[in-house]
Amino acid sequence: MKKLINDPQDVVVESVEGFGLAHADLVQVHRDPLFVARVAGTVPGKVGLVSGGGSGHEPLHAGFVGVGMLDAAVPGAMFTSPTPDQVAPAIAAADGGAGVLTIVKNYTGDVLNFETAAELAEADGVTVRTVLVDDDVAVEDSLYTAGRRGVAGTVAVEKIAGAAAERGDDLDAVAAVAERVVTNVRSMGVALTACTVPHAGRPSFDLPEDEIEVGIGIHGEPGRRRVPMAPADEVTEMLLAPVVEDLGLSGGEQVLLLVNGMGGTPASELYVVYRRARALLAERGVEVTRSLVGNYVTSLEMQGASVTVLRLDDELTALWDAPVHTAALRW
Amino acid sequence: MKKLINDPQDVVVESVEGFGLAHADLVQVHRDPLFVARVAGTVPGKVGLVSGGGSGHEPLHAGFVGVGMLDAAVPGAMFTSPTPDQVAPAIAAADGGAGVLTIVKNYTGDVLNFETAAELAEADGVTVRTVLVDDDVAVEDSLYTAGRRGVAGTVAVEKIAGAAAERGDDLDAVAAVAERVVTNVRSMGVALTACTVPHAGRPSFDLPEDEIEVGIGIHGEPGRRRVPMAPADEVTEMLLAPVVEDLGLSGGEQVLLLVNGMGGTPASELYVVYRRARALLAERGVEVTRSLVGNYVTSLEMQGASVTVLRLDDELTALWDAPVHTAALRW
Amino acid sequence: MTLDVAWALDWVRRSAATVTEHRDELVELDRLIGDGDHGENLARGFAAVVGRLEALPEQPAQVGDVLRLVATTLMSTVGGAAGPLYGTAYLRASKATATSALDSDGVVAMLEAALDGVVTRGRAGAGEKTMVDAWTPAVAAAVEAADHGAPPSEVLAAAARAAHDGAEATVPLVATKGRASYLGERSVGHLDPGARSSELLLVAAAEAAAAAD
Amino acid sequence: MTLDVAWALDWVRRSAATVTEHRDELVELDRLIGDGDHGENLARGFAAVVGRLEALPEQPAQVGDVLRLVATTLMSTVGGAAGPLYGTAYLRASKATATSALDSDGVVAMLEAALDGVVTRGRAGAGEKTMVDAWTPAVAAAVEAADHGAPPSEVLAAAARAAHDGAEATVPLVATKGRASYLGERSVGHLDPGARSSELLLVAAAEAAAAAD
Ligand SMILES: Nc1ncnc2c1ncn2[C@@H]1O[C@H](COP(=O)(O)OP(=O)(O)O)[C@@H](O)[C@H]1O
Ligand SMILES: Nc1ncnc2c1ncn2[C@@H]1O[C@H](COP(=O)(O)OP(=O)(O)O)[C@@H](O)[C@H]1O
Ligand SMILES: [Mg+2]
Ligand SMILES: [Mg+2]
Ligand SMILES: [Mg+2]
Ligand SMILES: [Mg+2]
Repeated sequence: MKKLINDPQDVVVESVEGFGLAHADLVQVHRDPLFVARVAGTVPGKVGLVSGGGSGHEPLHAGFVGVGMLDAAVPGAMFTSPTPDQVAPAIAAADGGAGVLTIVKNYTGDVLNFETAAELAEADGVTVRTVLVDDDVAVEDSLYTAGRRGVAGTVAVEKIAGAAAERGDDLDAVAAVAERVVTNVRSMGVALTACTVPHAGRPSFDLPEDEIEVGIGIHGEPGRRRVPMAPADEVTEMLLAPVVEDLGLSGGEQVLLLVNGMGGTPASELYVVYRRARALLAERGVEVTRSLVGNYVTSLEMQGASVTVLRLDDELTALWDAPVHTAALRW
Repeated sequence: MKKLINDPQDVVVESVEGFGLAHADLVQVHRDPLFVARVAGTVPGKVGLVSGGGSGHEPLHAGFVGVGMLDAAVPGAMFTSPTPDQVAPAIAAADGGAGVLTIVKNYTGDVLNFETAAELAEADGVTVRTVLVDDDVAVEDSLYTAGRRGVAGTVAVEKIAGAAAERGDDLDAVAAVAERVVTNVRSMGVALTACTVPHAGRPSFDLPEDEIEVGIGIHGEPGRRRVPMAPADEVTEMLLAPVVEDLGLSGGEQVLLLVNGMGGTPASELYVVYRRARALLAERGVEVTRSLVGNYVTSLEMQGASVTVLRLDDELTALWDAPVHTAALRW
Repeated sequence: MTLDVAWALDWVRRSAATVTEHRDELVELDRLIGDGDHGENLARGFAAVVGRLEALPEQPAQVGDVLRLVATTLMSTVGGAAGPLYGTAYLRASKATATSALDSDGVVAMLEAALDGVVTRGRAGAGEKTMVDAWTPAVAAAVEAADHGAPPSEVLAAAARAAHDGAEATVPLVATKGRASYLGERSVGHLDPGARSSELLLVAAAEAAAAAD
Repeated sequence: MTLDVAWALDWVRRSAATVTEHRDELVELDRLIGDGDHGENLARGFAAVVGRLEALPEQPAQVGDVLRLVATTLMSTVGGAAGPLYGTAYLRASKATATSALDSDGVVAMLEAALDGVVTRGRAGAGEKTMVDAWTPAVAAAVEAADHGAPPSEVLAAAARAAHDGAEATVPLVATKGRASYLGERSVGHLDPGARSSELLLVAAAEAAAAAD
C-alpha cells in the first residue's frame, strides 16, 4: 500500500484540517467532535442541512458545505459512519431555528448513528427530519437486503434540497423535495480496480486483470457480479440500462446525467462513458438537459465510474440551477 | 491494462466529443482538425489565448476554455503534442484581431509543433506570441537538458494571462504578465504509481511497492530519483523545499499554493499534503493567500501529486481572482 | 460465587486485548464481505474504553457502571454498524446489572439484555448472518447452564462456546442484513465479522470469570 | 544505376511496414527513457502516408514529390518531437531530390539534406542521444561510399549499417536533448528510440534499393 498519508489513524483528521485551511473562505472545521460547518455559521430562519458518512468518498460531504448546499458535514473514519456524538453537535450547529434535515445514505451504520444523533438533538429541542438516499439499483430493494445503498445520487439530493432550504422552504417542504429527488434518482457503478483502505493496508477485493466488478457500492465492497473486461461503450450500457429501467424512463422526459468517477479514473475516460450514455439516452428519446462529469462520490483511489440519472421537472431543474458556492460545486 | 475506453486509437476523439456534449454551454468542438474553442467564438479586439499539448493531462487544457481563460485548446494524441495543422486553425479561430498568445509547455515536441503552427498562422496574417512554461524544478535548466519542463504551473499561467486578456490588455501586455507568472512559479511532483498509456498497454515505468519516484513530469516519465516510500509529511517536504529554494522565497512574501493530483490520488491525500505544505511555508514566514487543491494537470490514472508555488503581488492576485467560467475552474 | 466489579474491569481489559490481537483477522473477514473496517473499528473503540477506565478517579461501585462506560464510549468512538449495535447492547446490559456482583441468573439477565439491545437496534433475526447469530445461541446456552445450576463462570463458558458455534454457523448463510447483504449469494462461504467479534468478547468474559474463580 | 520514383514509393511502403512491425519495440524503448509513444506516433504517421499515396490520382513525377508527401503527412499526423523532426528531414530531402532519379551523389545530397533538417529543427549535435546520432554516421558513411564510386544501393546500404552502429552507440550516452534528458544519468544504458527508428527507415531505403537492382 502506497499512499500520501502519515499514520493511517490520522488521515481523516489531517485531511479535514487541510481542507479547512484550503477553504477557509467557505468552511470552519470543528474539532472534538470533528465536523465541518459553513464559515458564516447558522442562517437564522433557514432550514439546516446536515449530511455525513464514512470518509474516503471526497469531495462528499465536506466539499458540499456552503451557500446553496449543506450547512454541516460530518466525516467518520474511513468508510465508517460517524458517531452520534459527532452528528448531534453538527445538527445543533446547523439549526437556525427552522429545524434540520439530515441526508443519510442508506447503510446500516449510517442509519443507526444518525438515528441516535437525531434523538440526542431532538432531546435538545431541535426538530430533525431525515431523508434516506438509496439510489443504487445494483442492490435489490427487498426483504433480503438492508435495502438499496446510497451512492452518487446523494449529490443531487444535497444540491437540490440545499437550494430549497436556501430559498426559504420550511422543513416539511425541504424534506419533501429531497424525497422527490430520492424517488427520481438511480445509479449503478463499476470497478476496474479495488481500493485500499489505509488501516486495512490491502485492496478491498482481488480482481483479475481481465475482469471488472459490476454493481459496486462506494466502500470498496465487491459488486453483484464479476464480468470480463469489455469496451467502455458496453460497460456504459451495463450501467445505464438498469438505471433507465428502474426509473421507468420514457421518451420525451428530461434528465440530469451524472457520470461520476470513483477516484482513480482519468477524466478522459469519464467523458468516454458520458458520450456513450448520452447516445443511449438519445436512442430512448430521453433528453439530457443537465450534466455533471467528475469525481463527486468516490471510493478512495478506486478505478471505475458510476452513472446516475435524475428525472427532472421544472422545479427540480430550477433548484439544480440555483447558485451554489462550495469547495466542490460552484455556479 | 483496464480502462474505460473503446479502441485505444479513438479515446482522444471520443473523450473530447463527450466533453463537448457535457459542456455545450461553454465550448464547441471542431473536428478535422481537432480543437476546442469557446462556444461564443472569437471576441473582437481581445487578445486570443491558445494552449494545447498531449492528451492525458485533463482537465488541462480543454477544461480551461471559457470566459476569463483560454479561447481555444488543442488536444494531441495521448502524451503527444498536437500537430501544426491542428494548432494553426485553433490560433486562427482564437484571433479577434488583437493577436494570439500561445501558451506552450516546454517539451521539444510541443515547442516544435507550436513553432511551426505559429509560422503558418503568421503567414495568414495573425500576430502570434508564445510563452514557454517551464516550472518543473526537478529538471535542471542547464546545457545538459532540453530545459525545465512545463507542469502544473501551467494552470496559473493560463488563468492569469486569461484574465489579463479578458480585461483588454494588448498582446505585449498579456505576454508580459504570462512571462511574469512563468518567472514566479515553480513545481515539483512525485509518483507513487506509474500510469498506462492506452496504446502502450503497460505501465510507463515499473515501481516496486515500497518506492516512489521523485521529480516526475506529467507524461509517465520516470522521475529524477527513486526513494523509499515515506510519510506524506516527508514527501511534501521533498517537493516543497526545492520549489521554495528555486523561487528564492523569503519571509513576508505572499504566494498561491497549488497541490495538484496526478489523476489517481484521492482528494483526502491531496489535503494531507496541502496541510503539511502550509505548515512548511508558515515556518518560513511565507503567507499562503490563494489556494487550489485538486486534479488540474494529470497523468492519466497516475497516483501522486505535485506542489506548485506562485509568488504573488497585487496584480497577479487580482488577475487570479478575476471571474473565470470554464469546465474545470469557475468563480 | 459471583462476578464483581473487578471481574467487569478485567473483562473490559481482556476485550480490548482480544480485539486488538484479532484486529487484522476481523478486518480481513470484513474485507471479504463488507468494507474491511470491523477490526479497526473495535480496536479503536476498546482502546478508548480502556483509556477512559484508566482515567476514572475511583473504581465504579456497580458492574453496570463499568458496562455503561463501555456503552457510551463504543457509541462515541466506533461508528459504523458495530458502534450503535454494541453500544446499545452494553447499554441494555448495564441497566440489567445495577449491582455490585452478578450470580448466574444475573449473568443470564445481562446477556439477554445485550442480545435484546442488538435486536432492537438492528432489527435482525437469527439466520441473517449477523452478530445476532452468535448472541442468540450464547443466550440460550447461558440459560440452560444456569438452569442446571452452573456457577457464573461456567454460564459464561457455555455462552462463549455457543457463540463460537453460532459464529461458525454463519459461514454457509446468505446475508440479508448489513453490508454483506449487498453481495447476495456471494456472501455465502464467509464468516460474519460481527459474529466473530461477539464470540471474542464472550470468550473474554468467560476467561475473566475463570481467572476470578 | 539510379533510384527512381518507384524506388521512392517502395521505400515509403517498406518504411510503413517496418515501423508497424517494430511499433512495440519503439514504444518500449521510449517507455524506458521517454513517454512510450514513439512507435505509436510513427506507425500512425506512416499509415497515413500510405493512405495518401494510395489516394494519389497518378504516380508522382519526381522523387522529391514522394518525399514531400511524406514530409507534410508526418508533420500533420505524428505530433510529438518526431513529427516536426522527421517532417523537416523529409521536407529538406524532398527539396534536394527534385528529379526523376537519383544517382549516388543524389542519394548523398538527399541524406545530407535530411540530417540538416533534423539539426535545424532540433538543434541537437552529435552525442546528445538523439536521432542525430544515427543520421550523422549514416551521412558520413554514404559520402565515403559515394566517393569510392559505390552505386546508390550500396551507398544506402553503407548508410543503413552506419545508422545501426550509431543507434547502438547511443546506449552508453547521457541524453541532453529531448524527453530522455529529464532523466539525466538514468538515461544511460538505453537505446534512443529515435535513433533506432532512423536506422529502420534507412534500412528500408537500402532494402528498396537492393530490390530495385
Ligand atoms: N442489522 C444488523 N443487526 C445486527 N448486526 C448487524 C446488522 N448489520 C450489521 N451487523 C453486524 O455488524 C457487522 C459489521 O460491523 P462494522 O464492519 O463495524 O460496520 P459497517 O458494516 O458499518 O462497516 C456485521 O458483521 C454484522 O455482524
Ligand atoms: N532536439 C532533438 N533533436 C533531435 N532529435 C530529437 C530531439 N528531441 C527528441 N529527439 C528524438 O525524438 C525521439 C522521441 O520522439 P517521440 O517519442 O515521437 O516524441 P516525444 O519525445 O515528443 O514523445 C527521441 O528518441 C530522439 O531521438
Ligand atoms: Mg464501515
Ligand atoms: Mg510524446
Ligand atoms: Mg465494516
Ligand atoms: Mg515519446
